This record gives sequence, C-alpha cells and structure tokens, in this order.
Amino acid sequence: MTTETSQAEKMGAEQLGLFLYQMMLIRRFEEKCGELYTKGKIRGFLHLYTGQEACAVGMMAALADRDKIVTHYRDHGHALARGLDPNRVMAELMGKATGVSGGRGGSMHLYDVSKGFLGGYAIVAAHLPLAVGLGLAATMKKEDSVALCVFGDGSVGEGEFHESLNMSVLWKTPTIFFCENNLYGMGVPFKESLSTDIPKLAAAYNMPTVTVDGMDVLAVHEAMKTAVAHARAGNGPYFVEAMTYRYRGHSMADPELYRLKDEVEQYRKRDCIERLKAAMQAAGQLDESRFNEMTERVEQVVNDAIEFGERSPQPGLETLFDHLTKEPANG
Amino acid sequence: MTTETSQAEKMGAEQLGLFLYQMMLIRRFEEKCGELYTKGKIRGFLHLYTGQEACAVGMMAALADRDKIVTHYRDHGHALARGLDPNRVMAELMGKATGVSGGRGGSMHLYDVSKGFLGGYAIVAAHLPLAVGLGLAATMKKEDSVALCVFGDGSVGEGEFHESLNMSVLWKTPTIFFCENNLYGMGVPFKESLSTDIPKLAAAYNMPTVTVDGMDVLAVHEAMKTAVAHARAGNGPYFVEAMTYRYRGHSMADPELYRLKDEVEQYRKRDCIERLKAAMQAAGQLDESRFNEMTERVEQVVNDAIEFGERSPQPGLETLFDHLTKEPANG
Amino acid sequence: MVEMRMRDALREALREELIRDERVFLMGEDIGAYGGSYAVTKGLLEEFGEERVKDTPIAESGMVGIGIGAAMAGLHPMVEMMTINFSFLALDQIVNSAAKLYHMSNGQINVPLVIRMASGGGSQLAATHSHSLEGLYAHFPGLKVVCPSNAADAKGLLKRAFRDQNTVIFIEHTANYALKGEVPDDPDYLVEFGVANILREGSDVTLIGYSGSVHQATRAADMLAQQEEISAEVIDLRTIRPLDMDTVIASVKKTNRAVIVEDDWLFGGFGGELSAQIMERAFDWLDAPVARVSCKDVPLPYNRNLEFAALPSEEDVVEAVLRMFKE
Amino acid sequence: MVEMRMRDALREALREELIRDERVFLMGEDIGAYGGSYAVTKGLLEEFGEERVKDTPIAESGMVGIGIGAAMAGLHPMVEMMTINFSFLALDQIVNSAAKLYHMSNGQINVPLVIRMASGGGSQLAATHSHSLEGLYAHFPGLKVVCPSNAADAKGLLKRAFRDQNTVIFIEHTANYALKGEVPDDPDYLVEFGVANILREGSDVTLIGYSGSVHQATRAADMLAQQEEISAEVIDLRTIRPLDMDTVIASVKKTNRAVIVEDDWLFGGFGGELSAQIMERAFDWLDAPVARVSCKDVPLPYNRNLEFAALPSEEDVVEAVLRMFKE
Ligand SMILES: Cc1ncc(C[n+]2csc(CCOP(=O)(O)OP(=O)(O)O)c2C)c(N)n1
Ligand SMILES: Cc1ncc(C[n+]2csc(CCOP(=O)(O)OP(=O)(O)O)c2C)c(N)n1
Ligand SMILES: [Mg+2]
Ligand SMILES: [Mg+2]
Repeated sequence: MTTETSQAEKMGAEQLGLFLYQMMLIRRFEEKCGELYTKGKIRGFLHLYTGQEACAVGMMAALADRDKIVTHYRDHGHALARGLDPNRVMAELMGKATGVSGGRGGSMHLYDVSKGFLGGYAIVAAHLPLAVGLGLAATMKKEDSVALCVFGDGSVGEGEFHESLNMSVLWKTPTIFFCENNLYGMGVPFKESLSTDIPKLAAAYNMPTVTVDGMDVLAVHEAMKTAVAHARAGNGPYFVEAMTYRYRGHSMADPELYRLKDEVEQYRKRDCIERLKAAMQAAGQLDESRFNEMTERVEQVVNDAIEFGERSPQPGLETLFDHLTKEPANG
Repeated sequence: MTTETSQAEKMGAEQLGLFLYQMMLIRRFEEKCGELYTKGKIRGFLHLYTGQEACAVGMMAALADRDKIVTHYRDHGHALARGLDPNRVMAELMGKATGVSGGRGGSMHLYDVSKGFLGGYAIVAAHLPLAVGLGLAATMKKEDSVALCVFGDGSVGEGEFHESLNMSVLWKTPTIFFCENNLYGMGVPFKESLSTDIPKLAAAYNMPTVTVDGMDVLAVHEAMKTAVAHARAGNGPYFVEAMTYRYRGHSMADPELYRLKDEVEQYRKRDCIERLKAAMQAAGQLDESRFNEMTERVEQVVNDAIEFGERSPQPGLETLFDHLTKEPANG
Repeated sequence: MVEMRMRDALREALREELIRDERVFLMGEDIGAYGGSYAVTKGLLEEFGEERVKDTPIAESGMVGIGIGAAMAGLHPMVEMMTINFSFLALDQIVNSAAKLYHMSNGQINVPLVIRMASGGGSQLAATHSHSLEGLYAHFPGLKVVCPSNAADAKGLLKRAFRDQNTVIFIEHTANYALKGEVPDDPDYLVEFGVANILREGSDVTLIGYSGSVHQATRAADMLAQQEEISAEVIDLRTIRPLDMDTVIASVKKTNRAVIVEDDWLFGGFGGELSAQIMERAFDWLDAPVARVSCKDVPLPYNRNLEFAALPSEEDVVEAVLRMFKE
Repeated sequence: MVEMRMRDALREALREELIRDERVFLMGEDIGAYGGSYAVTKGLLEEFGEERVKDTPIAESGMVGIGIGAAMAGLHPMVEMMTINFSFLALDQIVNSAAKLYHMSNGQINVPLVIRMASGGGSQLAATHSHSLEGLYAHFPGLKVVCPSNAADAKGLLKRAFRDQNTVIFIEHTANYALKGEVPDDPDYLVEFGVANILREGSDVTLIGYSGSVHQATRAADMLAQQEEISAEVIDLRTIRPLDMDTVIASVKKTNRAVIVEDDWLFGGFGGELSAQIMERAFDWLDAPVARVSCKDVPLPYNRNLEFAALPSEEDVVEAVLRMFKE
C-alpha cells in the first residue's frame, strides 16, 4: 500500500476523492441493478461490473472530452465513469424512453454521443476494428483526439483482435486497446483460451504494451495517462492489460460452476475501493465525515436514478419504426 | 553454395536427382499452363507457382503417405510434388471428367484423398483451421500422422490465422504451418500488410518457428524434417516461413503494376533449379547426360499430361447434381 | 416415454450419440465447466471428459473450421455456436468449406458435422442477440437445416443429425428449451429429415410454421376454433432443407388457404420461398393469396413492448386468417 | 454523354465523389498499386494519394469494421470487398454494426458507408468464387442494396450511395464491367434508390431482373418478340432494398404474367420475396403462377458446360414464359 499512499499524496485529495466517489457509485449502482434484475425490472442479459471499478474510473479520468470510447457489453461502469447521466443509464436498463438509447439498447448497448461514448458492443471483439476506424478518422481529420477500446480477456481469441491490432499499428492510429483481464471469458479461464500471455501477443505487433494492477485505480490511471499521451502525440496505438476480477457471475444467468467462492473472497481482499480508502486515510486525505457524505451522496444518486427510471414512460409503439435508416440523402 | 554442396554430398545423388526432377517438372508444367491459359484451354483464375518450386518439393519430401495436406489456390506445385498424377491434374485444369476433382474444382481446388491431398482452398486462410482440425483428429484417433497447411504471406492478415495458431498450440495439434512468403499478397508487399515479422508473430503464440531460404530445396527440406519430427512426436504445431518469390504475376490477370521487372530478374539469379543443378554438378552427382535425360522425361510427362487432358471427355450434364450431399444416412 | 424439457431431450441425444459412436465429440464456447449457456451440455464434461467435450476460445470461425477439419478426417464433431447471432462469424466456413467440399471434391470429401445454435427473439436481448436465420442457412446447397419445435422432435432430429454424412445446421429456439414433452427413451429413436408434421388437422386454412413459430400457429388455431369456428390445419416443417413441400401442398389443396408464420424478418425471408412454392404448385386451389406473418422489418429492440410489437403473435396470425375470409 | 464501360463509369463516380467531398476515402485489398482486381480503382491512388486510397491487409472483417468506425466519426468511406464471396467474413460487421447502430443508438449514430463488391458466376471461378448474394443483404433492415445492370445506372447509383447517410451495399456483376453504355458526365447526375427502370414496354408478360440477370431477361424478350410474337415488358429493379414494388405491380396488372430472373440460387432466394409480393398484391390479376428462373441448386462447378447448365439462360426464361401460355 505504501506506493499507493505516496502516489495518493502526490495526486491531491480532490482528484482522489473523485476516484473514490466514482468507484463507490458504480459499486452501488451495480448492486442495485442486481436487485432490480431479480425483481424483473431489468431484463435481458445483465453483466455486472463490481470488482472492476478501478479500471473504468482510472481509464476515463485520463481522457479528454473530445476523445471517443467504444466498449463491450459489460459497460455500466464505463458509462458512469465517463459521466453519463445515471438517471438515463438506469432508465435504459429499464427499457424506458428516457434511457440513453431510448430503451432500444438495454444494458449491453449504452450510447451517448454527446459524451463521445459510442457504445457498448455485445458481439465479442466486434468493436475493436471500430476503434481503429475512429482513430484513423481522427488522424485524417487532423484532430488530436484518441479512441479508447475496452474489451475483456476472452475477446483476445477472436480473429478481429488480430486484424485490428495489425492495422492499427500499420496505420499508426491513435487507438488505446484496454483489456480488462478478469481471468475468465464467461466460465473459461483465459489461460485455457489463449496459448500465450496477452501482452506478449500484443507486443508482437510492435505495439507498446503494459500490464497493470486493475484493482488499483491509481496504477490504472498512470498507465492510461502514458497510453493517451503516446497516442495523442501521433505515435500510434498503445495496449494496456489490467489484471482485475469480477465479483459476480458473468451474467445474471451464470450458475458459477467453474470457480470457487474462495477465489472470489481472495480478490475481495484486494478490493479497489477499500484500498483507495485506506490509502487516503493513511495520507490523511479522508476523514470519517467526508466518507459518510460520499456514501450518502452515492445512495442518493442511485436511488434518484431508480426513481427516475421507474417514473419514466415506456417508448410508444408508434416509435417502433423510428431510426431504421437516416433520411433524407444529402446533396 | 558451399553449404548446399556439402549438404548435397550428404544426401546422395538419388534423392537430389528426385528433387531436381520434381522442380523441373513443376516449372515446365506451370510454363505450359500459362500457354494453355492464353489459348483458352485453361480458364477461370490461374495462379502459377514458378519460382517457388523448392518449397513444394522440399516440404513434401519430408511427409509420410499417411500425412494430410491442405494448401491454398496456388496449388499445382504442391499437388505434383505430393505425387498426384500430372495427367489428372492437367485434366482438372482443363475441366475434364478425368480431372482430380472431376472438372468441378479447377486450378484452385485440386483434391486427391488417396494421396492425403485434401485440397487447394481459394478463400484466403480458410484452410488454416481445417489443418488444426485434421491434426486434432489425428491425436484423438491416436494416429501419428501430421497435418501440413500451406499458405502465403498475405494470409497472415486474416483473423483465422490468429484463431488457428492459438487453438493449435492450446490443443497441441500436430499441425505444420508452412508460410510461403513470396513478398506479395497480390500486389501488396507483405511489409505493408503486416505490422511485424511473420516469425515474430508466430513465436508469440509459443510455437517453435523457423525462417528458411525458400529457394533452396535442401534448406526447406531440412526445416520441414525438423518440423515434422516435432509434430509427429506429439510436441504440437511448428511454424515454417520460407522466403521465396513468384516469377509470374499473382494470377494470369495480373498487370504487375506494383513491381519492377528488375526485381524479378534479381530473384531469377537465385533460381532454385539452377542452384541445385550447380550444387550437384559441383559434387559430381549430375552429369550432362543425366540432366538431359531428366529434361526429356519432364517434357514427355508434361506433353502426355496435356494430351491426356485434351483427349479426356467433358463431364456429362447429367452429372450436374452429383455429390450435392452424401446419402444415405448411416445407421 | 419420459417427460422432459427440450433442453434435456437435446442433452439426452448428445449423451446417447457420444456413447453410441466414438467418432462423436463436442466443441464450443463454455459447453464444459460452465455447462453450456443454455445448459444443454450440462454434466457431459464430467461424464465424457475433456477429450470429447472441449471448451474452445471465443473464435467462431476457427472453431467451425476445426470441426470441419476433424470431420474430414473421419470424426463426427458437434460444434455449439452458442447462439445463431455469432454464426455470422463462421458463415464463410459453413458455406464455402462445409457445404461445398463434397461437390467440389467430386465426392471425395464429405463433412459429417453438426452445428448447433440457439436462435430467436423474445428474451429482450436486443438487436444483436435476437436473430432467427433459419432461412439464411437453407439458401445454401450442400447444407441441411433442422429446426425442431418440441422435445421429442429435438431428440430424434439431433440423433438423426449424427447419422447424416453431411453438415447439419441444427437450430434451437430459446423459447423452446423449457417446453416439456413426452420423449421416447429408445436409443434408436430417430426423426427423419424432410418429413413435416401435421400437428393438427383442419379444413379451412393451413398454418405453416417451424421452430418457435409453430407455437404461435398452434395458439392461433385454438383461437380460430374457439372464437371464429374456423378449422385450421397446423404444419410443423421440422426441417426446412430438405423441405417437405408435398405435405404442405396436399394440405393447401384441401384447405385452399395458407398462412406462413415465422420469427424471422419478412422481407427476403424464408416465408417468401414457401409462399412462392405454394403458388407454383397449388395456384388453382388457392382461394386467397398466401399470407405471411413474420417479424416486423426492424432490428429487435430491447424494450419489451417494442420487442413484442415487432415479433409475430398468435393475434397477428388470427388477423391474417380473418382477412382472407373477408376478402 | 460519353460512351464508356461500366467499370469506367464506376471509376468516374469514385473520382467525382473524391473531388466533391473530402470526407470520402477508399479502402480495400489491392485497390491501390494493383489498380483493383477489376480495375475499377485504377489510377485513383496516383491521383488522390495514399491518404484517400488505402490498400488494406487481407482482413475483410477488420476492414469493414474500420470503415464503420471512420463513418461513425463523420467520414464517408468506401470499402471495396473485392468480391462478394469474401463478404461472408465481414457479415457480422455489416449486419450487427453497420445496419443496426442507427436503430440501437436511438438515432444517435448513423453509418454512412459504401461497401462495393463484385458478384456473379459465369467466369469459371468455381464454387467458392461465383456467388450472387444480393438477396442475402436485402434481408437485413438498416441496409440499402444496390445492383446496377449498366454503366449509366452504375455511375448514378454509386454517386447517390455517397449521398446516403446509411450503409449501402453496392453489388457489381462481373459480367457487367465490360458492358459499354452512354453515361452522363454531369457531376450532379444521380440515380435515385427505390426506382425500378422499365427497360422495354410489353403487354403479355413481365420479366423482372436485377444486376446481371437483367440481360438474360432482355435477350429473352428479344427472342419472345422475334420467335413467338410475345410482347414482354422488362423491369430492372436497380435497387432491391429499397424495392420499387409499385412499378412491378403496375406492370403485372397490365400483363397478368410475371417471370423473375436471377443469378442466385432459387431456394430461399430473393425471387421468392418478389413472387410472394406479386401474389399478395396482384393475385386477382394473375393468369398463371409467377415463375422463377434462377441458378440451379448446386455450387457452381468450374467446368464451363456444367457452369452454364447451372446458370439461368435466356432460353430458360423463354421456356418459362411459353410454359405459362401453354397452361
Ligand atoms: C462473437 C461472440 N461470441 C460469443 C459471445 C457470447 N459471449 C458473451 S460475453 C462472452 C465472454 C467474453 O469474455 P471477456 O471478453 O473476457 O469479457 P468479460 O465478460 O470477462 O468482461 C461470450 C463468450 C458473444 N457475445 N459474441
Ligand atoms: C478471404 C479472401 N480475401 C481475398 C481474396 C482474394 N485473394 C486471392 S489471393 C490473394 C492474395 C493472397 O496472397 P498470399 O497469401 O501471399 O498468397 P500468394 O498469392 O502470394 O501465393 C487475395 C487477396 C480471397 N481469395 N479470399
Ligand atoms: Mg473476462
Ligand atoms: Mg504472397
């Protein structure tokens, strides 16, 4: 913890408080989603993010407003850390008209273009080439924005991983490949689905690569700052592997036959929230009252979101055929 | 050449003579195919193998009869080196009923199951996973056969390259990935289509990898013997990159706008046939008369093949619906 | 006869085939320790071991290609595609390798492979995860396409698929997994391909479905009988390639009216083929144009109301039938 | 008006759009130094440079995905798929990303992307390289599918595709590339989507084609006029999604007979959709069931005789028409 403490001091209470708050918000938001799912208020596939909060919070803090993000279906944490309105995210999970995707996308497909949040993608690895294209466009348009692509360890097995990394390096696109390695793709340990280490493979494309503790928000943030600076400076893509762990099953349907409760407990001991909290307290940057404030604020925000979602209307049936294609043609 | 000479001595005139003969046969066969194409006797896409003969001859000599082979559409050389009947190969190119594929496959789709030659594949990289499956089956059936998969440098860009290498190493399949790196994928130099070196990438999957001079039949043969021994012993897949060059365009339709005639001339100076010939002569293993014999035999075999093809009947229209599905169901 | 869910009937079929034929083995994403995302393969890893129940990386194209290669070498693999939505990624292997090798090799190489995939909407999985693409696969010569609607057929057809010497696309509607039915326990119980099943006899109109849509058709037939005194014959195609058109035509020549029900999109869907063939073979018997009841022409939305508005319902079928009688 | 081949008309369209709109750029395998495998992009690298004419690795899925990403960011890419046979590998990106993003994002993200692909048989390229899959793409809501039959339409439709705000699948039959025709040189010349073209008027039967099959239909119309004194109306659909059914229905209500001609396989093909819609909308006007003339139900063989026996010919069309008049 000493490194975290010293880093904590460097960084200043302001930003650390924000990190802590965001991680707590995501944690609580996800716990509530789990409850709402069992109540049938959220349906379809639901993939919770608890345990991985440090990844989302650490990565998003390193981005600028003009940057673009694509992620996978386990996307609530990324959306909230990027600053999407929790009310509209919750409304989306409930399939309401006020949701960020108008109730059409659901948990796996959150979009908010105003925030550069270009979507959660439910086809594994399908968004990797999209992130290369977003980066390519930035270069061609002479913008200095970067494209962040978040995916899991299991996605590395797909052919598009290979095609995307190769073209990204070939064309020097400002793309950051952020792999959330939570050790499993559904129930398969990544060591059984990949013949090598992820960074070793990524490095083979001649891409700078780093592995960080994905349950240490400061470590994630540092790595992302380096990655973003590299890409923004026109040096091409950068690969970050964050070692993390999901506390819940793959989705709400997961019987979790493939892992031992004990393993989960081991990782909970390294919980990202507890660690930052301890580091801040050790550095004298967090007293009891401030922490309690945060807890209350989180509770408030999540409850408001649920209430907003509940109160919001269903999309009207007359909207079924909306947004099928964008018309008219221009020019 | 001295290494070749010394190797040549080791090997003995018998085998060397066979290598030289096979390379000469493929060279002549391909030259004739080019002529027949301009005469309209061969149609569709035709990809000639001239320049790369050392690869086919060197690799096939390292295989046993029980081994299986899948290759790409530039497959005449592999077929002839594996011992397919030149008459039936030529008949196939002419679309005749006597062809190895009954006239249905043409140049890109040669098959002879009796020789373990399971086809030329015209969808780039599509046969890589097939070779993993063939290897997997060998292991499951407790056979000690290996599966050879031949493909070009351009195929490395496809996602299936990645998926196949990964699963092959994961499951330790006796698969030999043989990449004929002739520097171009159609008109694109492989350095412009791959962000790294092929062996560097292959090695990243934790697969043993070697690069050899693909215009030196002895070097290719040596590398393949090692690869086959490795795979047959149950140690899993092996990757061979052979640096070679095609003298003709990608296909008969290629205007060759992307390379200079001069480059072709440079490579012709390293011609695989000339080099082996010189080495054998230096080692006193080839005299003028033996060489002339070979030349005549080659001429004879190729002319016979053409005559056989010309004489052979077209498949009857009543066969159009043959072999759509294999019936009946068993059991 | 034992009563079980379609999910369990499928598992029984896999078990029996694994026992019957040592060439059979299973590959797929999370079919092992996880038990299969729809629990069809649950327990098979424990019973048959890693050699014959293989978890794969997430790599659909490679996985199917490996299955093809193993089949070429004389094994009889089953590849579970998890869901049909991911099968786009393997389509080249299915169409260009599995379906064509036997023809292109002039009969030298056949590909005995079973590819199972879960299909269908209705679970609020949204646009990328709710496809019904039976018709897409049926378009390609060299393939066989099976889509059972109930537990007994599911078992008999899946066992039959492992007797076939070609690649069989075996499509399971997720809404059918939990449906219970009486299933024969005879290990030699097979359901032949290309034999449609007349689920109920009727005289006024023929309702044609497959996979999930058979159930909208059946419920519609009930409503028509009770509320409208219209007697509907219901046909479950069971396999759509090979397709048992004779049974359909015989029925339409009796009822003079036909409604096709399918979960897939209408435009360019398989219903068009059925409709066209009925016209081609029973034109003079038709009292009204053949009607098609299918998914509305939109990607399926997550919202429950919108999704159900898009999917074909028994009410839609009844409406289509009544329109025929009005005209 | 200038006379040119369809290949050159397509190149002209690309040139004009590259000049008109800086957001337009081209990506694809061998579209640069090689000049494009069908020479459509020849010279464009030299004229517009590597930034805007990009050779890609052989990676169809990645290439299309990159095009989608660039389109999401406000550019208007054209991805050349070389041939439709390789597009299976990119189908997931086309269907699950390009076609659905606008709907799933509730109108926030549209994907202005043009995907060009060469299609069709008849060149003895054998089973893996001879697909006609226009109908497969037309099945997916969110896409537009364009399939010109001549040089002028090719130019006007391709230019129109770059004005569209959605993903356009632009399919070019290889047999049409060398066809010459008068092409407007007006840089604002556009051909609207969803407007079929009546190539010749007729009174006895309506022949419907698209892409390559328009030419079998036209030649059949000549033969019918000369040998049988049958007056055939020939309709070129030009785009099949959107589909101009009104023009087709109006024609059939006049001729009372229809024959659909397509290069794709008949079973589960787009012809079924056309046939079904004609029945649904013109049932009482039909003197005979709508006929379909398509590719025989086999993978296309390399051998010339077999390939031509499999492909639909003008003779097949004439036969189908005569059968209608006999019955
Ligand atoms: C192409 C494709 N194949 C399979 C699936 C089913 N699936 C959904 S998530 C998942 C596991 C992905 O694991 P990983 O990438 O590690 O992400 P994680 O869920 O661990 O965050 C699978 C197999 C899918 N959605 N898309
Ligand atoms: C999936 C796919 N994409 C594109 C093509 C068109 N194509 C045929 S050969 C080829 C180049 C392959 O180059 P390489 O693998 O180096 O083999 P070489 O021709 O050099 O022997 C291409 C792009 C194809 N056949 N399949
Ligand atoms: Mg994971
Ligand atoms: Mg090459």
